[in-house]
Amino acid sequence: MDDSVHSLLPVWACLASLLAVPAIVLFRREPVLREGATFAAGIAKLAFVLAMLPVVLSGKTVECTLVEGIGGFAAPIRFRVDALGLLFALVASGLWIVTSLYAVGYMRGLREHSQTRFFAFFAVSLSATLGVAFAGNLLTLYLFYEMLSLATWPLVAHHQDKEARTGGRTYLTYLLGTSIGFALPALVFTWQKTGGHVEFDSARAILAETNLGYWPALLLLLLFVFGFSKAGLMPFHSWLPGAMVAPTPVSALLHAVAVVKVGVFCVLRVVSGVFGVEILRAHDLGTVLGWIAAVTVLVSSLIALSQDNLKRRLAFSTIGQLAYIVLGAALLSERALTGSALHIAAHAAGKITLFFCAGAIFVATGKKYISEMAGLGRAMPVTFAAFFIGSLGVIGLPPSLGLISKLHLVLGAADANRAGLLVVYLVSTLLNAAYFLPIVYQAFFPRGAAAADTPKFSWRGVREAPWACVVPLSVTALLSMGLFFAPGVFLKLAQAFAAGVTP
Amino acid sequence: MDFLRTSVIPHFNYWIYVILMMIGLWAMIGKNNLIKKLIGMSIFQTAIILFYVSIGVKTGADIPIPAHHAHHDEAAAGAGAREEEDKLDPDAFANPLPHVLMLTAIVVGVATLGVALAISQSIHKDFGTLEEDEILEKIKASTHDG
Amino acid sequence: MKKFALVAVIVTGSLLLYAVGDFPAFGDAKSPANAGVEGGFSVSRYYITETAADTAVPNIVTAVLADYRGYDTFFETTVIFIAGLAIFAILRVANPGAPDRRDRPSSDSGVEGDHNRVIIGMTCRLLIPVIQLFALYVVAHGHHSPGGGFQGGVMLGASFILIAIASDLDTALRRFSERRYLALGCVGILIYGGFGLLCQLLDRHFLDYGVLHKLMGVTPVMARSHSMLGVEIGVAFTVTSVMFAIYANLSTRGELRSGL
Amino acid sequence: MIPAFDILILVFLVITAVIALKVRDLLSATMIFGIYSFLMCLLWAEMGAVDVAFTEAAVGAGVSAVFLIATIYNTRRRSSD
Amino acid sequence: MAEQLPALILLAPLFGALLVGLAGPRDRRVCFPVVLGALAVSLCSAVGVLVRVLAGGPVDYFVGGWSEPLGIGIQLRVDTLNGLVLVVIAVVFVLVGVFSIRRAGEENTEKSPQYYTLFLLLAVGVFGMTVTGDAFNLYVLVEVSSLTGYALIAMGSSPRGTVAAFNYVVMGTIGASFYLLGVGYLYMATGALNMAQIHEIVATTGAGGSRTVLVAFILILAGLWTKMAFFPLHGWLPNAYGYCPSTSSSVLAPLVTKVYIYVMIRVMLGVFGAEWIFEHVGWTNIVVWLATVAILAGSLLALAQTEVRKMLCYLIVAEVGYMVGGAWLANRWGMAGAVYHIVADALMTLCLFLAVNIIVKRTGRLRMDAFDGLFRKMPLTMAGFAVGALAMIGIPPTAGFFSKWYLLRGGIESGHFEYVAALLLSSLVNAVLFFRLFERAFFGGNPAGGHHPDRTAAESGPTQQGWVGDSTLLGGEARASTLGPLLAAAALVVAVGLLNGPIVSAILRYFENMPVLGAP
Repeated sequence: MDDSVHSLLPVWACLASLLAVPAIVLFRREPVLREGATFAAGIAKLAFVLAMLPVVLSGKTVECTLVEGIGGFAAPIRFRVDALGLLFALVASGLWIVTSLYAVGYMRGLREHSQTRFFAFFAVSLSATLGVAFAGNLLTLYLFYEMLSLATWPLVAHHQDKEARTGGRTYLTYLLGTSIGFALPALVFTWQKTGGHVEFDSARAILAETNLGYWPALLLLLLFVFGFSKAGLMPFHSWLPGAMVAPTPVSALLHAVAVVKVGVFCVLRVVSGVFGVEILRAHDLGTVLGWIAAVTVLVSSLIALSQDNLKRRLAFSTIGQLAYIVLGAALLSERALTGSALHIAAHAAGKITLFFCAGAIFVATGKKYISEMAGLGRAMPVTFAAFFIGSLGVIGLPPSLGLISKLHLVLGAADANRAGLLVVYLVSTLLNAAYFLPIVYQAFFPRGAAAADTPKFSWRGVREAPWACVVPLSVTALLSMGLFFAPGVFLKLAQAFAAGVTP
Repeated sequence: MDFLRTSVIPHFNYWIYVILMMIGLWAMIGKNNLIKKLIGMSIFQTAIILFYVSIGVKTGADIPIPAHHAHHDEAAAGAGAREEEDKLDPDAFANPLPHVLMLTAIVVGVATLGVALAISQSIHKDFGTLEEDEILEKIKASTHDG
Repeated sequence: MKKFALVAVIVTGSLLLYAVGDFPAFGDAKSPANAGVEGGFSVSRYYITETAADTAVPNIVTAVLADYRGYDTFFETTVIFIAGLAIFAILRVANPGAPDRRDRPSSDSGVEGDHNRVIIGMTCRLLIPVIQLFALYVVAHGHHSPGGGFQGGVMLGASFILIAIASDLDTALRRFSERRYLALGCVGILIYGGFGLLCQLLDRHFLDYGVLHKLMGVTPVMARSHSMLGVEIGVAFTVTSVMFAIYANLSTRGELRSGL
Repeated sequence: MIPAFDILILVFLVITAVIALKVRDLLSATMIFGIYSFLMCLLWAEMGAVDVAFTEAAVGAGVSAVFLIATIYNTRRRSSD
Repeated sequence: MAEQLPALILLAPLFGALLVGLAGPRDRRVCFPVVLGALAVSLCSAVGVLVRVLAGGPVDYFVGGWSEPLGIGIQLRVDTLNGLVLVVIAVVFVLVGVFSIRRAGEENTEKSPQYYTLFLLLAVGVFGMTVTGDAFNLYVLVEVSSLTGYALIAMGSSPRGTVAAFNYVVMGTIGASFYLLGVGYLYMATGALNMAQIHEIVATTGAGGSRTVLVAFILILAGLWTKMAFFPLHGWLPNAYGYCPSTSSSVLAPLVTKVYIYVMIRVMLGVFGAEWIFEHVGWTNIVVWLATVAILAGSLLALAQTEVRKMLCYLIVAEVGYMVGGAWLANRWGMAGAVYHIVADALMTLCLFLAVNIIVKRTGRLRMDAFDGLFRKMPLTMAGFAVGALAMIGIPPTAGFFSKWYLLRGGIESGHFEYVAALLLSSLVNAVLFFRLFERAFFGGNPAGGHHPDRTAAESGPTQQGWVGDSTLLGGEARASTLGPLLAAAALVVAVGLLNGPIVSAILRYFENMPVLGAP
């Protein structure tokens, strides 16, 4: 962790998609070129991120200072790429390419309006996401966090109808409200306490010396955790189901990968980089955070069970899974932290597949409700197969990366001697299975009245979504499965992160 | 009575200035007619001038034009006057500084009055009245219509 | 509103009276304002004792007004100019329709009957030259007696107002047209500022008249005295024209046509 | 101590100020305000502020009153308060 | 020549005004070059002075050459504090000057030379208020700027605007007179008018303990608060700025209140002294509470408005609360935040007012529906507006974020959590306000709206795809002369945000010798 490499790579990785925006706007009359620009940027971005991989794997960090000493004091706008950041960046930039392909299929399939705006803001959002991933201090983190909120708002409210506007309003109200109302004061307070040293690890060191009392520390922690409400911890979760009015590619990438993961990523950063395991253990703050997360896990899973709208069910499932990650962080053991970091990747791969499937079903049949989907598996076998694999990943069953991450989390809970939280994990896994598997089962093996309507399976009866939708969802499903067998890079990054922050 | 002798009488000027100023202020805020408000404004401003002039008063002092009384013809004599003027007793002449300041204030007052009168004529052109309550009513009516 | 006014008045009044008890006695020559704090340096004492030596002007008020604090007076003149300009900007209508006097209640008029007009006209005819002459005297003699550019200017302006009242505005405007008074207002400040600028061109600070002795061929002290006269004339120009401009616009609602 | 003459003027000042604001006829109010200004100018002259007094005489009692009258002539003479 | 710079800042517009006044009525074409030339000279002088100040400390200028003994003449003094403010004022004037190139002619057809004269004289007034080192001279310049302000608001206004102008005159006169009275009290207690001298006397002699000085302070403060529209003395502002001609509101709204904030800080630090105020008087708590109330009231009243310009006016009221509160937090962070916020707020208010004035003019509507679908029709104008709005909300990296940042720091350091909470709440309210407009701008004006999966191919062809509906990218845009200043202002908002480091450290250096504000 000590030695760092100075390089402009993080900046380029972050800018790649931003630079594509003018090209996207310029080619607004040439859809092919426009989407070409998107893909080019995506590939460039992934390449930049990958270029940093060897450095980070060798235990170093990549650093780059953009604006020296903002405020004239100690906190410049600075990028610092460590294992956790790179892991997240890798997930986000990798999945962006796939999602772009999917978006092309989805948007064209539905003949959506304002596609240029859509792709432009999509690119901006990705820049902001990587900015968060690479942020070297709290200020930079906050800057890109806000940028992400604003850049995704036009995407959420894309449909421009009443429902979309309401969703958009809820979205902004929650995100901006909490970030300005909670995170900003927490940030200023930290700045105050540390005398301007909000670089992640130095902040931790200084905060440890200042010896915060229990209540101030608790307050600060809660301000941060609820302030970064993209993490969807209850009671600040309801923006997420509301935001499901967005077109599915947006839901897929932003609400399974970028936006919500930025939330938990920020929480992980705060827990590991600002407070540090020692302080949290000393004050026993992990328990508080853990139980907040545990309640979120259970409640959201129960709500998910009762949802008939597929995307809403996925949304509540996401809330639960995010809380898993926060819960892992709250356990404060090395293995739990590894599991948390790894679950970012695992859940991303699984959930994006599920969203892709939901979108593909909608494109192909216009159906949104689970009750309408009985027997659909015979018409869309690929999609539902992928849905099944995705569910496995989210539930944590083999063969999927989800199993590995959940295993780490559960073992971490055992390490930390927290039987109660361990039980939460187990119960919620059962609930996950209960709200996902019936969908697949019903799709392939309908019962009752639906069974009568469903024709027998035949290849001619297959009515899949356009190939641009089906290919991405197959890719992500395979990815989720493949990572079970070769979790190498992600696991190493997660372990490196966890080892770095636990004593 | 004692209060009157010890604190009001020695400062009678100041008491009156406060009273005049409050009369002016009351008219500016509370009067309904715009012209009355402006008369109040003038009273308000002259009260402040009275205050300033009162500061500069020295009992038994002369007006601040020394040569006017002492040496009419030598006034312009520059260096010649210098030696004599050195002996001037500063306590024998009223403090000129407040007077200078108040000349400026009077000018500002009349300028403000002029502008305010112009605006009130303009209001009269638009609303046909100079009573504040009637103007407000007409504004309210026009916003309801439009 | 009245209640609010009452509250404001009571609060402010009691605040002001609260301080009155602390004031130095009325007419005290040793009060801080008149003699400085605890015997320290006093600006006003300096003016009384040093004006003659510094500027050779007997009227201390004029000296302070036009020289020591000439910067204030410069802007005071600007304020007057702004007022004239503002009233022009607010009220002046360029192309007034047909003169419509019906809406004016005639009983409000200060002028009654034609026979009065003759008397008033004759009186003014006699009075106005005297007033104007006296006004010029006031401007010029401000060094030695109360008066100066401002007072003289007001009187000069009043004399034109008197012409307008005695006959009508058109008569006055024939003598002092709109174009002329607007320009003259500028010129007055230009004269004042010109003195200041001249000093700057001679590498001194703004309004540092002493340096003008190079141009005037007198001692620096006398150069100050003379410059003050020049400056007062500038003030008089502006004040004269603005006073008349304000009256002309106010009395005719900006139509500049046979008003009051 | 303040001379009795001053006290007299000061009292009259308050009276004229109140009347000027109380009279409903605006033209009369202006006239009374002119008297107020004139008293003020007397007071200042008596206090040794000759320049100020001179200016007030020219401005307060003279030009200001004329401006007010010009406006009243163009608007309305009566006021409701 | 370098020595003349402090005077040149205001003399250039003054002589420019006279030139316009003389030559303008004969030939209108003279006006604009003269205005711009004079303001450019001001800007260059202001920058020059600031550079000199930063290099070699405060610059003094004695009008009339009366430097010895101190106090007999009038002193102009430029230090870091007002050097900064001067530059900002000059920038705003130059931008609004360019903005008004054609607008002034349109809105005041007959009187554009007079308009330009008044415009330049307003510049004289605010520059003069900023550079002066004399308490009474400040009053004269307050009147210069106020009278021009009254005229700019009343000329060519709607009937409501005229009524507002009258109220403004009355309130403005009350404010200025209170200030004048306060100076009189100070003069009575100290016998001096020069700010530095008064400061010395208040700090070193017994005069500081007298009731007279205390009342003087209250009066001056009350006067300035009236002038800066500090709640509840704000009544004149919203209507006056909401209904006046667009060119006038563009320059008055960003500058006037901010200059009075500067004057308040100058009076606090330069006349009474920080020690006297925070240790002897020590009403920090009361004033910060007042500021808190002002912020909340301004924000909530803004929320209740239906007209965009009036909404912005109430936001100004809230922002005034920010700055007054910041200056009264009694520590250097709050003070630095307030000063930095003067700079930031001037620029972002300028940005918003320019944009809204363009939009109101284009659409002819004053209400929120003016914004319907504007991102499509006027993308550049809306981009400028968006930058200003984000700065108002406080999104990094705009200047608005950093000013709020320092103010928050100050609030937390001094333990005024009510102020901190109000600041955050007002940010949220701003977010609601502006996103209401963004939403309209993004999605409005499309009554059918909605999601059309079944839209025919023809409809969703390439012409529908771009976010620009017209055949050219900037088809619906405003003129370059109005758009240029707006975009420049937007760029400055971001630039000042990014450069907050050097700016704030310069301001903090200025407070170094004021131990009461906390050690560096």
